[in-house]
Amino acid sequence: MFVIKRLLFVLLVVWSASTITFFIPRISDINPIRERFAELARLGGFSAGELEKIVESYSKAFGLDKPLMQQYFDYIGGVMTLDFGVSLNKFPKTVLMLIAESLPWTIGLILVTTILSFVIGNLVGALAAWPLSPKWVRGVSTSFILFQGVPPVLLAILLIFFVAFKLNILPIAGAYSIGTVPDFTFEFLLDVARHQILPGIALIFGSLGTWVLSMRGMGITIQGEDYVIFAEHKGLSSYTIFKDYYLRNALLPQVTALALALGNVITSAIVVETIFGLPGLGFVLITAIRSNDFLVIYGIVLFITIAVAVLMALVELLYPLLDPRVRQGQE
Amino acid sequence: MSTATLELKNVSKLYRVGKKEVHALNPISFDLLGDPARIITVAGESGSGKTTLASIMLGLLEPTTGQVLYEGKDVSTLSGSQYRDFRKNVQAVFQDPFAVFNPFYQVDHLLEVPIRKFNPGLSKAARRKAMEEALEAVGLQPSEILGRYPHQLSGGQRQRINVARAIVIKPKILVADEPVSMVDASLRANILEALVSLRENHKVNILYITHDLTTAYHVSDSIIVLYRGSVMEAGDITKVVESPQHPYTQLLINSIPWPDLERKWDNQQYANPDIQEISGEGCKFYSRCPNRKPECQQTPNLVPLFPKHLASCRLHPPKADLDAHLTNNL
Amino acid sequence: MKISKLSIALLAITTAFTMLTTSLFAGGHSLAKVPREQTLVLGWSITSPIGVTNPFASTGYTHQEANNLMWEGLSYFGIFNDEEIPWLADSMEYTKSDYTQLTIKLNAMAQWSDGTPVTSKDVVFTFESQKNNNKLPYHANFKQFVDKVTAVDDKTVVVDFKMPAPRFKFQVLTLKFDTGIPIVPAHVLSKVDNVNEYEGGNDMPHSGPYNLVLWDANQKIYDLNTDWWAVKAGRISMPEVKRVVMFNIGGQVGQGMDVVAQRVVNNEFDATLDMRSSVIGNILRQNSKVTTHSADKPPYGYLDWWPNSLWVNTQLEPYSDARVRRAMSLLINRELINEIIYEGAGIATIYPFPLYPGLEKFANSAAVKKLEAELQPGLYDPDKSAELMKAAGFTMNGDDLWEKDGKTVGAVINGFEGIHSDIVPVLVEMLRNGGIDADINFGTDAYQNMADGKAGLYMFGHGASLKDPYTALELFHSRYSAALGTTAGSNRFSRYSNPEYDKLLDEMAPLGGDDPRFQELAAQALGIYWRDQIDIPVIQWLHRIPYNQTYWTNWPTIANPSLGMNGAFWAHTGMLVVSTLKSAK
Amino acid sequence: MINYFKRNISLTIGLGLLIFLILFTLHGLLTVEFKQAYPLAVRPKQPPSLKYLFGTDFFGRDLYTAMVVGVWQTAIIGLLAGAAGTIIGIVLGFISAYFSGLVDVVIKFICQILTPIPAFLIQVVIASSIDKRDVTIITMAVVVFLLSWMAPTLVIRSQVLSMRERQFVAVAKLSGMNSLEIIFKEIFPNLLPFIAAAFVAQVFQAVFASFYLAVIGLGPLREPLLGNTIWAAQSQSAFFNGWWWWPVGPSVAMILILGSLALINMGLDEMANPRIRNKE
Repeated sequence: MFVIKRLLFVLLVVWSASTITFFIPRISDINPIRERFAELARLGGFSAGELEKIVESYSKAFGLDKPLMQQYFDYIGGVMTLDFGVSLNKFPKTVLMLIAESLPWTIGLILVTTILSFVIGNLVGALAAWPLSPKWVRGVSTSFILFQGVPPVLLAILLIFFVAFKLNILPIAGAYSIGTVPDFTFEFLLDVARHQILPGIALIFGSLGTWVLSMRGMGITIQGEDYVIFAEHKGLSSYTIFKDYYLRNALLPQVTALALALGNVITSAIVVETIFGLPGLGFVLITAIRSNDFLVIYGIVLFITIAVAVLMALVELLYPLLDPRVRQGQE
Repeated sequence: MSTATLELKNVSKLYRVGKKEVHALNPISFDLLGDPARIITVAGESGSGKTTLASIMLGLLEPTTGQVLYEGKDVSTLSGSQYRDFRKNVQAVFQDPFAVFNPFYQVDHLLEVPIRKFNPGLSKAARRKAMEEALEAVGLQPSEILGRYPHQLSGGQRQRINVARAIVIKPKILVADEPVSMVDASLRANILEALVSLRENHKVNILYITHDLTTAYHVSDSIIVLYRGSVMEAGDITKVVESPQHPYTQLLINSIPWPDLERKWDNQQYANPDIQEISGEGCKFYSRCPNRKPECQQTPNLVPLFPKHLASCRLHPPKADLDAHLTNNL
Repeated sequence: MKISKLSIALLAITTAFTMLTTSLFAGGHSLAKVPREQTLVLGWSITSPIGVTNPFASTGYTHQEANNLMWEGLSYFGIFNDEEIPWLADSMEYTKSDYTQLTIKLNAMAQWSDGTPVTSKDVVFTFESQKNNNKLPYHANFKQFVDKVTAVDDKTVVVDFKMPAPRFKFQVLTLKFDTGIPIVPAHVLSKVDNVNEYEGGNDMPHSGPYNLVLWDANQKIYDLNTDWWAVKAGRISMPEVKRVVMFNIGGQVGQGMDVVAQRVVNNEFDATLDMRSSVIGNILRQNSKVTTHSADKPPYGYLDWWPNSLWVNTQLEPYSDARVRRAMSLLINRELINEIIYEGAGIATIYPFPLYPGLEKFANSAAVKKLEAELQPGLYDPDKSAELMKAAGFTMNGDDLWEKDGKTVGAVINGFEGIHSDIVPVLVEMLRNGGIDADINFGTDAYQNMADGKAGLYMFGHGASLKDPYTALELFHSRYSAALGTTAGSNRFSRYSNPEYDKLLDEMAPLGGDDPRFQELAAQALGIYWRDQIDIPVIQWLHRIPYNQTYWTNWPTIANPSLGMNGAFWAHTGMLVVSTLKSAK
Repeated sequence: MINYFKRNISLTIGLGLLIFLILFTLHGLLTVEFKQAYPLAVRPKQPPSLKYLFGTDFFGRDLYTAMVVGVWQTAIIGLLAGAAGTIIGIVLGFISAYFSGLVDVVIKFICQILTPIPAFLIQVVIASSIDKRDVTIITMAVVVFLLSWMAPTLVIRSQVLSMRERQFVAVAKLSGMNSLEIIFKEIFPNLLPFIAAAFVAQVFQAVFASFYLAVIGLGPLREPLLGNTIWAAQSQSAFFNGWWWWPVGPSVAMILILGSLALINMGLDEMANPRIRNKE
């Protein structure tokens, strides 16, 4: 019952997101197909006269000549079957194919950086709130909260300049070295990893502050809980209390925040990917925005929304397994 | 025949949690008469429905069935001056001496609002005077109290302000919901005394809600014992405490370490409360009762056993010639 | 589970997952290793769909993204030598003096990469497709001019025109810059149901020197076809570049060219797309191996065929008033533009065409010089501008902006972020300083606004004339003057209409460019262009391409014109640039 | 009061930073010539000096003036979007909690459904869909606000709901207050720290989002908004050309603004949630 409810909820989220993404672009009368052909014309190679006829015939092919509501229902129907349509820009590639090609890069970057920033951020946050940590540790770790004010995009720009330009110790951009042929060798993987370091750092530090802040708050709350006080009185070592009672209990609610944070991480990843020229979802999205490839824009926005909604639902479903208190409460 | 000041008619409360139904309060009827002023204890462990009963009487909670009548009129339909009259005359002292204070305001707020609302004509000085008098009546120094924020005062001080609030309003009926359970023992007598004097000097009827039979025995005239939403036993306080008829009341009284050395502290083993839950039909105490019998699986009625003494237990045959109405037995 | 163990486990799982998926999607290719000194690395923004190599594929194919290495034309044009370079065709001549018939003779050795010879069948198929398929880019030209295409024999094709077509051979059949058509293999495409949707893929038979061997989102890799017909036919010697890697520099935020520039400095790229003048100067300063078309001297590049004007919608109030257009032109300080944006190089222009040899001759002709002195098209004079605005009924309002009937001149300049983000902000400010309420729009709706005629001003090039001014001047013919509310074609944003002007153009149409009468008429038409300020010419367009000589030399420059082609590897002639590079070792 | 500031260090530092920024901007607004924030006003490409405190850019803007105007415009966007989001949040939150029943269910449901949708993506879609000629500071604020009112609504709603269960509300009722009085006189004052925190969080979000939009070139391009300046510096390859002062100034300003807001937010959190108060 609970599962079905969550599933319905995810469907509703997807429906509202797709409705929003469908209708917003219609408030302007940009014809993306014409824009695309105009760009080709600008690059040369098109004599202009027949452009409108070409645009017209393609509008028909993409169903843009149908009544708005008809388009809407077709679109919603497609979304529900993960059929986001075809790319105008990269026709005949489908949006789903584009997502599938770029997704591994994004997932790789986001997963690694999210986990690292989650682990580091929560540890630092816990130390900031832990009354037994030395004063300077608390001071230093609390100051990590300031990273909240540093947008990853700025970090990315600065890292490229100082680390890649000036020091020249890490690759400037790209997913792997020029001319390398992707295959499953150790060298290639090492090459990929080297290229992920700077974007990774930008993302990790960009999202660290939030974790430190919320963990610190959580930690202070937990300190007052009976079981921590009880553990103290039992005479357990402070390390054990920190790890098993304090950290563990404070961390659990943070897990729920993880899914929601994913939305923000993706936002940052999009811009960071673009700056570093990593061919992930964000790169594809920004390219699509720049070329008015609107089905790709919708597709990626929706895909990310679905991912976040599903992950949130999953976390909610799995949470009782992590926290015995909730498990009991539910039965 | 004077009208009852507050009359409960078949009042019950049912909570639905998902598919589960929880009877917080089974139908109960009784009146609180304006005169003579009395102190009635409602006793029971947590979850017995005491606080639900109090909330319903105060008009803070809608009953699922039945009616609460104030001076003969349904409380839920009152409006205008009638409502204000009800509000003024049916008041409460709550358990938690911190939660009743709005942390945003100085403690004066708690006393000032009812004065302004119920005596709209008073000047500022008169209001101040009323507050000071009430504070003094509960043994507080007004200068030490007024202008302070709640967190700057001790629990005992706050609870006495709480009582002072009742004094300021001078209601006809006061529901005191565990007024001393969160206060230092040394201050309890002080607060209870204040309550008793309200009855003595201002003719206030008090419904004293507690799980503590000792204090109940000291201050009240009669008692209602609740268990899981149902009345187990009721009647004159002395009769009930000294010769409890219902096994549950017996349990309660025997588990009190009475200072009386003659009495033995009964350590009788009671059945595990978890073994068998009877929902709906049957005696609520069935699963824990050491004397349970098959017929106990049918709900017993509250019946008179002695004058001013009722109980709902199938172990005792009712005395048909006695008045079965709860009010008349209190 | 312990927190630490949990996180380590999660990390390991993620890393493994990433690696697995990456390799899955990359698809386990294995290519022979080619050393860096035999590899040419080009930096370019690749937008076309992966795998689309078919020149007839509609939304995908573009010669600019290294597909010019696969597809060849009948002939090429070396702009700086002003000279035709015969290629698939040995010759291509008008065989009637009124330009109504053209005879094409193909090279006997020409063949597709699968061994099939290139024959007249392929040429006829290419031409017939353009004529009959309205989704192909030159459909309009073929429909307007071509009557019939006949294969006389295996290697000879005759094209009969409906009317004199003196520019058809050069404009449509010769590959140069971004125009002209490549010849496609009939034996492949005639079997395809819908040629517009056929991708082609890596293995499509083609005639050019390089085979596409790998294409992912990051890069396209081409390897040399050592069996290339052009070598055997003696057109060219065997190219030294064994492998071409076109690396996708992507559409970075703000089109961050500094990353690209730094990679040139680091010798990662051998050449890239063109740079801003400040950037190219810094590249040269930081790496002495890098050179440009004009060596290490400004303007560090060569003239492109795309001079940019501030196009004006001549039908929209208040731009319909020629005085307002002229007033705006008078506010443009072309000297200052040269100074702040182009480091002193003389880029600012008064012509709607590039000053290539033929056109420079025209611009320097006595008739044109006389008109220039008379009309002063390049004049910067705010006072005169103010006079004209007053004469047009405008008054200066409290914000120092011209106003008429309570409305300022809402002059939003629509431009393209990647190429115009240096010049447009400056133009906006120049107009504002003269009281025109100007602003910037680099949005993706810029083209739409131009085409729909919603806005008044657009920054855009004239991709037209190369040899004579006809095509540039013809852009303003009334036949293209779409009414407001209807859509204007590309390069037809002026919506200008003037019978006097049309008459001149109609008379010029059947004449060859070197005809004296043609020159006379062209000067008159240019005079009207200046007098009426049909648009406001601003700058010539330059290509400042860095040529890195660490691995490759013999780039086409002023000192070493090679075949006379421009150095853009993305132009149709880019194939010749790549094929003639010499190893630096 | 002073003692409280001593205890709540993050609030103190945050407010200090904010006051510094406000003074900087106010002083700037009174002394600079606005025209110098736009191109062709001063000698281009000059490094920081006494004459040009923060240097000048490629287009000939004085970057000190551009910074003053940029911070001011950023503040307008932040305050407008923040205030709009918070007010909507308060109104909907109170309506939801006060009327309960169907109204509450609907409002809560809409908020919950919209929450998982990554707002920035939608903002990008909106910003790239509206007619670019209409992009101004105000439209930026509107775009940013459109999808950011749910969080304050949910926070205020749940706070009102939990307040309503508090005993002092029951007491107020017994003391003769009616529902409206209870909401405004008893509940509302206690929500002030939450509202302040929600407001600061909203402003933070708005500044952040508008900054991102501007950095990717979706802002009002002529204005010297901080993000726009960075966008312009990036597109003219400022770092590569050695004009490091061009992007660094606005970056530092943005970090200071966001940092001060984050600190204030944390300080207010401590104020609103006494358990997080430093136990010293």
